[in-house]
Amino acid sequence: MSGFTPDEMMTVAAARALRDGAVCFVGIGLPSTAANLARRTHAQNLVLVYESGTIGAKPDRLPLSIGDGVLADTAVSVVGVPEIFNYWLQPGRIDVGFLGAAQLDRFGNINTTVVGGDYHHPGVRLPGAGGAPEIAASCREVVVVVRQSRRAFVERVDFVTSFGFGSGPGEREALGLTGAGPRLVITDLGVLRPDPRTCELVLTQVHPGVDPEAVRERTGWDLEIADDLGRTEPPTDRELAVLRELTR
Amino acid sequence: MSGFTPDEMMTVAAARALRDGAVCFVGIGLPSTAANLARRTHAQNLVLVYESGTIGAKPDRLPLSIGDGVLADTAVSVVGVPEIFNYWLQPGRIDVGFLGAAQLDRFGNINTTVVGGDYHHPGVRLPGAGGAPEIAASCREVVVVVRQSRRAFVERVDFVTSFGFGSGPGEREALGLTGAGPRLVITDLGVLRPDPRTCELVLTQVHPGVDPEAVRERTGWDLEIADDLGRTEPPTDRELAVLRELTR
Amino acid sequence: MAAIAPLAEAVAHVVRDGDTVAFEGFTHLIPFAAGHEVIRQGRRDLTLVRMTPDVLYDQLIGAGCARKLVFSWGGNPGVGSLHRFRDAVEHGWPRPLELEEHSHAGMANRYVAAASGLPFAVLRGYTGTDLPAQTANISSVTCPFTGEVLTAVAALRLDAAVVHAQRADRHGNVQLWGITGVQKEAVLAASRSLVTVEEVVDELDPRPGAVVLPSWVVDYVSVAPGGAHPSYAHDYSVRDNDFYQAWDGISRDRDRFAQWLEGVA
Amino acid sequence: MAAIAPLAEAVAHVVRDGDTVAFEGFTHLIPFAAGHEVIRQGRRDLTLVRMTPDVLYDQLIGAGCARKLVFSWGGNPGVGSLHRFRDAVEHGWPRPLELEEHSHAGMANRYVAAASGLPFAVLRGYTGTDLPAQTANISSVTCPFTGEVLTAVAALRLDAAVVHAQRADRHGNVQLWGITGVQKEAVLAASRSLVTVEEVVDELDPRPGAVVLPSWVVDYVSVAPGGAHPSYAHDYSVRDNDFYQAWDGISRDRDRFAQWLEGVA
Repeated sequence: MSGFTPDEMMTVAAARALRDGAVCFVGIGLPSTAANLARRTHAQNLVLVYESGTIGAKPDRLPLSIGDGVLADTAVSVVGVPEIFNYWLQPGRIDVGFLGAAQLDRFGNINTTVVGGDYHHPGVRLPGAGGAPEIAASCREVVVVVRQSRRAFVERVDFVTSFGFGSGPGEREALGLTGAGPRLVITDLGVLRPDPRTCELVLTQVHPGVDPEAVRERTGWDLEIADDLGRTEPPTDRELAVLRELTR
Repeated sequence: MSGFTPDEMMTVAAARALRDGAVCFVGIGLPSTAANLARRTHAQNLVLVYESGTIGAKPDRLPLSIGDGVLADTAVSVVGVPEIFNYWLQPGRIDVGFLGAAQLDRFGNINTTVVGGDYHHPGVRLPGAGGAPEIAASCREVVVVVRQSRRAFVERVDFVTSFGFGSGPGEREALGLTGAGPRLVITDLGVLRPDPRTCELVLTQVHPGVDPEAVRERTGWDLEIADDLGRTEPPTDRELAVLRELTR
Repeated sequence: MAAIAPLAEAVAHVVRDGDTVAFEGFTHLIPFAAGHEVIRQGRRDLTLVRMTPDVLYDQLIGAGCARKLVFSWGGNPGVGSLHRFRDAVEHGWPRPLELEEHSHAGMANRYVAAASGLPFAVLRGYTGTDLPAQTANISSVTCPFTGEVLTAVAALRLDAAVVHAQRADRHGNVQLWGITGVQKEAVLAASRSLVTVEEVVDELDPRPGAVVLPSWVVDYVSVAPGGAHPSYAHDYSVRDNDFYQAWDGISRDRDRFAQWLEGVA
Repeated sequence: MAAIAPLAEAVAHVVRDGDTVAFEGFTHLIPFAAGHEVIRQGRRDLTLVRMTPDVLYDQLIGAGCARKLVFSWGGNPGVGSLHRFRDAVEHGWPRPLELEEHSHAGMANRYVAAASGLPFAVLRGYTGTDLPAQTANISSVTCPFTGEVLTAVAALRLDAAVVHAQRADRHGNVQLWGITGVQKEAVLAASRSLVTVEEVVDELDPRPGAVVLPSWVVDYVSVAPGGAHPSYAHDYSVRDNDFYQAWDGISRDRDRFAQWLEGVA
């Protein structure tokens, strides 16, 4: 087996999180790469839904934007943007929502709005919410894919763009959210899962060659490590070959 | 000029009420016949909108139902039924709504629901509302086409399916209705218009050969006759020829 | 993923006694074959839902399948009354029929709300009419921004939706075109769904104006060529207007209707 | 009836100083040519509206046309930040930019409400997020049937909407296909509208997935072949991804941007 990069491991791990036949709401970038990898490997019947209105797209190359023409050309159905949110996302028809994050906190809340300063005078102005708040709310479960760093993994996000578990257990239910929220956070170092009791993200799995302490060092809160810490299987030859074909 | 029937006169008079370029929400039956006659005579740019979702249909024959395939085949656009009501009718984009009636009262209210008895034990059960309540409310103006009889033209409708002027002046405005309501009632005997002060329907025009007193006899309230009572021009040869070609 | 199954089997799975069920279609693509199978299977106590109940609903009502009708316009399009419907409402034959009555705009928005996973929809509707007094499913709501009072209608959730379409592919993706009505909304508003189709094809090549229902929101697909007759399937068949005319005579008379009903069973 | 007019004339009629204006498009069919004409005409104090403000909005903001931005995702798709947008927000250059920020679902429903002639729309949205605290246009509404509390968003009425489409016919009926986004809603939400098209044809033969805007809801149609570049027009052109990459470098630097801007005028 040839070597692989941490990003490749992250993408492969994200792809593996998608079961065959699932309906997946996909953002551009890593989520789209992972979903398209899954569809070419173990999950041939994965249904890709993009917020641009394409349902069941089967792109023969990686779309370069959320509105790439290849998505419309290969979709089972193309609908308008209001419909994709109102008829397809909102009622809970989507199994898995795939999100990225600029900041993510210990309770799985996501910030893609502003970092530093205050809202009106931000240190860094990020792109904003896009479809994420409702993806995080309405999908049966959410998978977050994000590179691990102290800057990204913070005690408390500066701005809640998309709700994870708020400040802890019971908050999603109290707000009437029907989706289960973040089930997995997949990084370039390992996998975090919410503790079912506390809703706090716990390191449950590390990628090959990764020291769990190194993960703690790249986390902005006192990261808990699961007793039965798992180790990710390295990418198979086939996974790597398909991924590299996709992204070359 | 050959003879013509009262129904032919009614249809021709209704067609003439449509100005060229108007956007017209059309029901099946007499309204559709009249609108298609208008489009073939003086109003070639009349835009026909049917509640089945066809916008700008140019049927080459009379559609036999509101969902006739010829409407979809010849339309500028075919949209779903929710869209036709929400995006096209509701915001007031339609100039003229064309309605029929089983009962019509002196204030232009329309009943197509039940006649006699009470709602739960009706003497006659009619088809119901269809698109009419919102057509009557939201079109810039409404034209009613109905054969004149004491049974149809009543003091007060048994059930208000579609709102005209309620009990008189100011009621439409108080209810927040933006459309002007019934502007014309075209029958097989003549034309009624609401008095601008009282909102009561007044006979303003009789068709050729019709005695105004005969109209009063076929009206279930004490019908007022306008001082400057007009007389409808008989159908032209061309109007009759086109109408008979349409309906044969 | 939709299962492709024979009509009788699919109807048995999808339509159950006591269900709230819509056989939708706006003149076009009315699922007559599926409705007749419901009559054959002797379903009872159905709450029938449709914007434009026409001859198929007259048949289901006359056959005694229905307890209640939720609708906005009940007639024989271009012909006149539905006599079985009227007999049920006016004389309680073969059994009384409870009515819940709306406008088209109200019904369409009730489906939209259900398809959207919302409990209600907002519209400008029913204003000044006697309709709201007859049902609890029409109310009002105040705009939190302008204070304006608007009409609210309750979402119309269905147990089952049955529609007819031109085609499905072998995965059960469904394609319909022409006048597409509220079929998508009805299927998305339902817990269970059945689509009868003219044919199953290898590939759904794109068609102008087509609505596509992905396989994963459809439970059953059944092949029923001509299954919309006497209604029509755009590009497959034309409307049998003679039958709609003939139905007026058949349905006026309880005996003639009984005779027709025997032909279905 | 839409008037078919040269781009400069149409833009002058449709987009005025102080307007609330959307140049809509979801990656596809972005009306760059019309936006550049707005820059040339020196429009000021615009409230720019769009779900996905991208490079065109970076250009309009950098050129000083905008006072405010109403949006849900502002980035260079697949590349990164919008540097002119960030410079305006973070440093007030060339002038401060007021923001009103939503989610995609909220923005889409705000357009739908406006296109429907309603003052607000209902959705399940923004729940638990910090977004509602930043704008008065997100509120709540209680279902009159179930008592459930839902999110309400204010209708997004526009003074002007500008979109790009593949084709129009000589009557001014407009046809667009591929990813159709919220262009129909934007045009229907606006008091004035302009559609730039790749070409005017004698007849709009039906296309799968096409949205058609009837001539009578469009004010101006202007022929602008390639008018979506560096975005694309499905079946006419492909997205110039290299330009989007290059924009990152151009827009990072005020001088390089100023140089680019000279090329527009």
